[in-house]
Amino acid sequence: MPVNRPRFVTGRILRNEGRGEIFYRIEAAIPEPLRFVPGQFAMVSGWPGNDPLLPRPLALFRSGGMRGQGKIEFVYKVVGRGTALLSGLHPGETLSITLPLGRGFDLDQAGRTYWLVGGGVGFSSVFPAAAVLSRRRNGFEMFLGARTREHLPPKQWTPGGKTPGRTHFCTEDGTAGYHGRVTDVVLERMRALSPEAVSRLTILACGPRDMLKEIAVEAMQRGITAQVALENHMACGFGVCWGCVVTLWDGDRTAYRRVCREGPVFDAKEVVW
Amino acid sequence: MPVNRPRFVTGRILRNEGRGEIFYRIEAAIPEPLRFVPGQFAMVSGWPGNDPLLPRPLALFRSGGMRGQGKIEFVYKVVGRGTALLSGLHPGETLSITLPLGRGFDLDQAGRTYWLVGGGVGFSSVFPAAAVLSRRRNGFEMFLGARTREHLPPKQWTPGGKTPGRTHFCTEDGTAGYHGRVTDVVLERMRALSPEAVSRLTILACGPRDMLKEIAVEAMQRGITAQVALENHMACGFGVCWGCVVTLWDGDRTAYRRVCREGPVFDAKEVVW
Amino acid sequence: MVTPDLSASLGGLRVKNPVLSASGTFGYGIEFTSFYDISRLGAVIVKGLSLAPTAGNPPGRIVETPAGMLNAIGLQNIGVERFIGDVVPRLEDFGATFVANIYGKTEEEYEAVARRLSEVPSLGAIEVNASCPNVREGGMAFGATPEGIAGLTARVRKCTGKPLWVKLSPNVADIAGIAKAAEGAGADAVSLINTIVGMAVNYRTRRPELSNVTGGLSGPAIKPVALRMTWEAAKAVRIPVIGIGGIQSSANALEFLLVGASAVQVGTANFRNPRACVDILEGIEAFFREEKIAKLSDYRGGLMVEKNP
Amino acid sequence: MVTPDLSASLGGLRVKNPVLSASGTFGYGIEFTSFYDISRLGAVIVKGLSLAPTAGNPPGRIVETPAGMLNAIGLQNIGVERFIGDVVPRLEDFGATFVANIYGKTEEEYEAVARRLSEVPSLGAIEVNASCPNVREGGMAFGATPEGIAGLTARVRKCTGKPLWVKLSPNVADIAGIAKAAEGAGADAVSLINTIVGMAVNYRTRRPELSNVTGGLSGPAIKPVALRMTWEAAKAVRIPVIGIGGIQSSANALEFLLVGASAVQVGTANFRNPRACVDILEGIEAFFREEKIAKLSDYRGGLMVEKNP
Ligand SMILES: Cc1cc2nc3c(=O)[nH]c(=O)nc-3n(C[C@H](O)[C@H](O)[C@H](O)COP(=O)(O)OP(=O)(O)OC[C@H]3O[C@@H](n4cnc5c(N)ncnc54)[C@H](O)[C@@H]3O)c2cc1C
Ligand SMILES: Cc1cc2nc3c(=O)[nH]c(=O)nc-3n(C[C@H](O)[C@H](O)[C@H](O)COP(=O)(O)OP(=O)(O)OC[C@H]3O[C@@H](n4cnc5c(N)ncnc54)[C@H](O)[C@@H]3O)c2cc1C
Ligand SMILES: Cc1cc2nc3c(=O)[nH]c(=O)nc-3n(C[C@H](O)[C@H](O)[C@H](O)COP(=O)(O)O)c2cc1C
Ligand SMILES: Cc1cc2nc3c(=O)[nH]c(=O)nc-3n(C[C@H](O)[C@H](O)[C@H](O)COP(=O)(O)O)c2cc1C
Ligand code: FES
Ligand code: FES
Repeated sequence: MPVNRPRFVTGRILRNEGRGEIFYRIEAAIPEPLRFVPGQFAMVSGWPGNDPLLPRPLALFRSGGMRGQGKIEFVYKVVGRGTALLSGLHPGETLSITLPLGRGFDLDQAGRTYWLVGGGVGFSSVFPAAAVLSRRRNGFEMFLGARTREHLPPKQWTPGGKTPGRTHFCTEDGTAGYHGRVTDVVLERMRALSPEAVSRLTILACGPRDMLKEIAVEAMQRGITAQVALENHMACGFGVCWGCVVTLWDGDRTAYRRVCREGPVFDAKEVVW
Repeated sequence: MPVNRPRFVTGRILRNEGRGEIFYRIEAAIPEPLRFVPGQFAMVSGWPGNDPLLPRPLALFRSGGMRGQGKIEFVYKVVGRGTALLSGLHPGETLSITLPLGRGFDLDQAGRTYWLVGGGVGFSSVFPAAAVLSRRRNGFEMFLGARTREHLPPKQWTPGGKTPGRTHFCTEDGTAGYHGRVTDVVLERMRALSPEAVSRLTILACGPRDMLKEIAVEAMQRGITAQVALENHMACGFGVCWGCVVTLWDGDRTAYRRVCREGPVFDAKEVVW
Repeated sequence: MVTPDLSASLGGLRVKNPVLSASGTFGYGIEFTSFYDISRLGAVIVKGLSLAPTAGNPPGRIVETPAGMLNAIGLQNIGVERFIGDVVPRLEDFGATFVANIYGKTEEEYEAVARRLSEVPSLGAIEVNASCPNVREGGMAFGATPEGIAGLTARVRKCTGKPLWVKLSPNVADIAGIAKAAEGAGADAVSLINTIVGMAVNYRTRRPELSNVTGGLSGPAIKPVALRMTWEAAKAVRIPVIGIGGIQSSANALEFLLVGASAVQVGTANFRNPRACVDILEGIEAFFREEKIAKLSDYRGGLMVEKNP
Repeated sequence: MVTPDLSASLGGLRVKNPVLSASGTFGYGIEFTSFYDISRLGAVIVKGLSLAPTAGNPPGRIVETPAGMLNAIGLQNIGVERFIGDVVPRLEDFGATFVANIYGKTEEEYEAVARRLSEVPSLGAIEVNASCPNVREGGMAFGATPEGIAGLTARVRKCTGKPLWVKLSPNVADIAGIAKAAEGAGADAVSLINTIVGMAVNYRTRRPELSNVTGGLSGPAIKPVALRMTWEAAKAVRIPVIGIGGIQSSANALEFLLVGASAVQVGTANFRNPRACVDILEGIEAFFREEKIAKLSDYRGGLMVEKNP
């Protein structure tokens, strides 16, 4: 899987929209355009002072620009002080960004169909995958879950109008799409698969840990390939502090692996759930 | 001297002008109108996080409003992190303010003429005195010193058009008004005073320590009454930490007195220069 | 739901709630009456008192540090006599529960101050500052070793019938041992932590920022250390432990209660927010209501730690 | 003006400049080659090495605190053999001056690791971590007393001809005494400080934030304490002192040099700014140019302190 070497750049904020909304979308100009693998992330800071001290991990949502002038986009939800400070930054102000980081989704096997599952802000790592697959005209379906319709990503953010993929929306309160948890929909669909479909399917999932767990367990039982994007608190984001480890299977023993380096995307079978 | 009891209020920023300029002027709405003595100050914070930790002392520049809706203004110069953070705040955002604090200038003796001397941002404490004296139609002259014309307060900030007082501007590079240090002008004028004038004159000064010292020493030698507004690093601003002391004469011995409580305005004769 | 019972017993002193002001950050208490009714606090702990008035250190007493501050006030105070003559009556008028923090250059001075204060009926307790880092003699010396603490505690113990709190220095290798020593020598409670010795210099002028060169570090920066030491002390002794260090919010205060503190003291937070103590008190009340916790002891020391292999 | 001479001699190891990376915050050095040429640094100090590979503590290893962070990694590392086999050749290829930080559960393990590393010609020095707060046995025990430090230092000294640095714990009452003990037992230099033991809890879940319950505090929050201890150690010993703790900028680094450090290590700052070490190096160079300071020794230890009465 191609992993371009991380760099540390200063980004000049071009837009930071979503004041008051649940999801913010921030766009920054960076020195050079960036190629990244969906699921890879960046460490982002830029607020003044040393409190909070550490940068925050955000999935790479979109990149663009041309030689000598790159652009990068993130979407984020305000859950605490760091994201609150991000949401208060204005165009023209700067971000410190280390990117691209970690191992993204493996989309490179030929002849597979994909299910992309995003819970909550998890869509931030599956949309980029959808964009890649759309460009390839590779078949996929997308399942997006949220508490309410407001917690779903704004329609206009959903990638590729002419995408070959179909998107299923689920809300726990039934205010949009299927009334229930996205997990239920995905599990139900898994159970209905033909052996042949099972063999060709790869599930990519990002979201709350228990959502990932339910999907992973079901997928393992049915022999479906699944890749999950995990989260953890991070200090460095590029593998030097060993702070972000999760427990993985290493044969019949377990080992601690870094989410920021060996992950954030892991094969569902590797994870000790 | 009337000192109204301090209170701790939340101020909603109405204006914060001067981006890029040398002096910023910030105006905030506070719950109740404020009466203050020129030379009194406030402790101001409002940036997120604990770094910097301490509020910053700023002279009370102007207050207004009516019952149930007060307004307060400060002018400040960006010299470090706290003032830089202040300068980045936007209308609608809030400040934490403790005010009014300290002992201001004594303007209450009858039949005196006043010289108001402000060096650098020191005008922030003498303008309010000028405003009071103008309202009383009490004679005064104002001496303002700065490095260059840009470092002088914007003309439109100078109080009272119909003020009976005259203002002398001095710049060290001669780009405006008298070419030289404000101290030189004031000292020269002191030396030219008649005994009778000496006895009626009170000098109020705020600015760099060495400016205050030169004026104080000359004034003492000539028996001129002078009040100086001192500065020091502060933690609390209302007399409970004993961090802001300066050395004063206590008879023939010396004692440590709090700038925030016994000051910031002291009789020039009290200060151990 | 009924209002939660936040009262606590602090080594003989019954307080209506566990929020106290930390010595040296609250003046003599009176200054705060313009912000709120100080009788609402569990107790007001006044600036450290010595036998005679003390001038303190020369200017250059405070400097800000990342999420903290250094101070080297040098215990400037009006002395025990003026405190009793001028301040005590006013604290009584305001109906405040108050505690005297005391300091001496010698053990004899500690004894004398304690004896004199014991004659004040309204005084709630005596807190012995065995740990001030900002004075050349005394202070630290006593605080650094179990023997030092035990010796000082025992001598002051003999001089007073008041609840005796011993305030511990964090500048030690084994806080549990120090706390035990204080308990063994007759302390009714221990309070910790005092400031951590630190330093700041100006790399351009090549001079120290503080006239005393070193000073005491306080504020949010030290909270993790204070919380750890409070936890260790609470496990080590049976007497009440009063947690101090970097407490800015009710959440912070609850952390100290959770690891075993019977009460907390709020210091540096008073500077940025003069109402910090009452804000914290109201926050604790609200949390207990919300979580339907009836009384302090139902929460205190409730930290759940997996048994380690 | 000619480029200032920033070289320093660190107990037998000559470094071209005084900016080193702190162990555990710089991986094995290789990770930083995508940000800059690591041969520019005075030295790269790698993650603490034990004899066998070590798994470290369960997840829940880091938590942010005001202007700092707590870590309880538990010394996860690949072990000395894989380090020598896989990492050393690459560090050599990159032309880096590198130092191994070592750790053992027993004195014997320290000896074995030191002996094995001494066989690596390109290794610049051995830094003994006598102070890791995040492992149950060893570490702290050795670091807490002068006797412990002297004993460990003397034993490792016998096992290696490499420059021997001893890294000191700040969780002690008298850092000068500890530094003297290390010097007396044959250390070529002391480096300080390691992290300060701290703790963080979640007051709602009532659980510790770290699986290890306590962890080591690092970052700007501890700088005042680190600076004070560096100053005390530098006054106490003749061997070079390497200052560590909260250094984020060239200004911070200069503060440590000013109080007597011969070099500095940059740790937590690498996380927010992977280029921190070179930024600091360039900042020091610029300052020396601007102030026309020809060499490090003209600035080092130049703190001006008024004689106190
Ligand atoms: C690889 C990766 C990619 C991510 N991508 C995105 C994204 O694209 N958009 C987005 O909105 N969020 C994303 N997150 C989560 C995001 O990093 C956290 O929400 C953020 O760090 C919270 O910081 P804060 O200061 O606002 O909250 P804090 O005050 O630090 O914490 C607030 C709450 O968030 C939790 N939290 C803090 N850090 C993390 C973390 N790293 N992972 C999970 N929970 C955390 C805390 O436990 C606490 O409950 C990602 C996380 C990882 C590890
Ligand atoms: C009673 C009083 C009234 C004041 N009124 C005003 C005012 O109306 N407008 C205004 O612009 N400034 C005023 N000042 C000065 C102002 O408080 C400082 O400039 C401010 O605190 C600097 O904070 P900072 O974080 O920006 O700078 P820091 O990063 O804290 O320091 C930057 C520089 O400013 C110096 N400094 C910091 N605090 C003070 C202080 N309290 N006094 C003097 N120097 C300091 C530092 O030594 C450093 O050199 C007043 C000070 C006092 C004591
Ligand atoms: C300016 C200042 C003065 C202090 N004076 C005293 C004192 O006189 N006696 C004492 O026991 N502690 C004193 N302390 C220590 C505090 O009571 C408290 O233990 C310490 O500041 C940690 O709490 P905090 O982080 O909430 O401030 C002082 C602290 C500060 C900041
Ligand atoms: C995540 C992390 C891991 C660390 N691991 C080690 C280690 O293995 N060996 C060691 O001697 N010090 C270790 N340290 C301590 C640092 O080397 C340094 O002494 C300390 O962090 C203070 O410096 P700082 O504030 O610049 O980070 C570690 C620190 C951190 C933050
Ligand atoms: S965050 Fe530092 S190793 Fe993963
Ligand atoms: S600033 Fe606290 S006493 Fe003056």
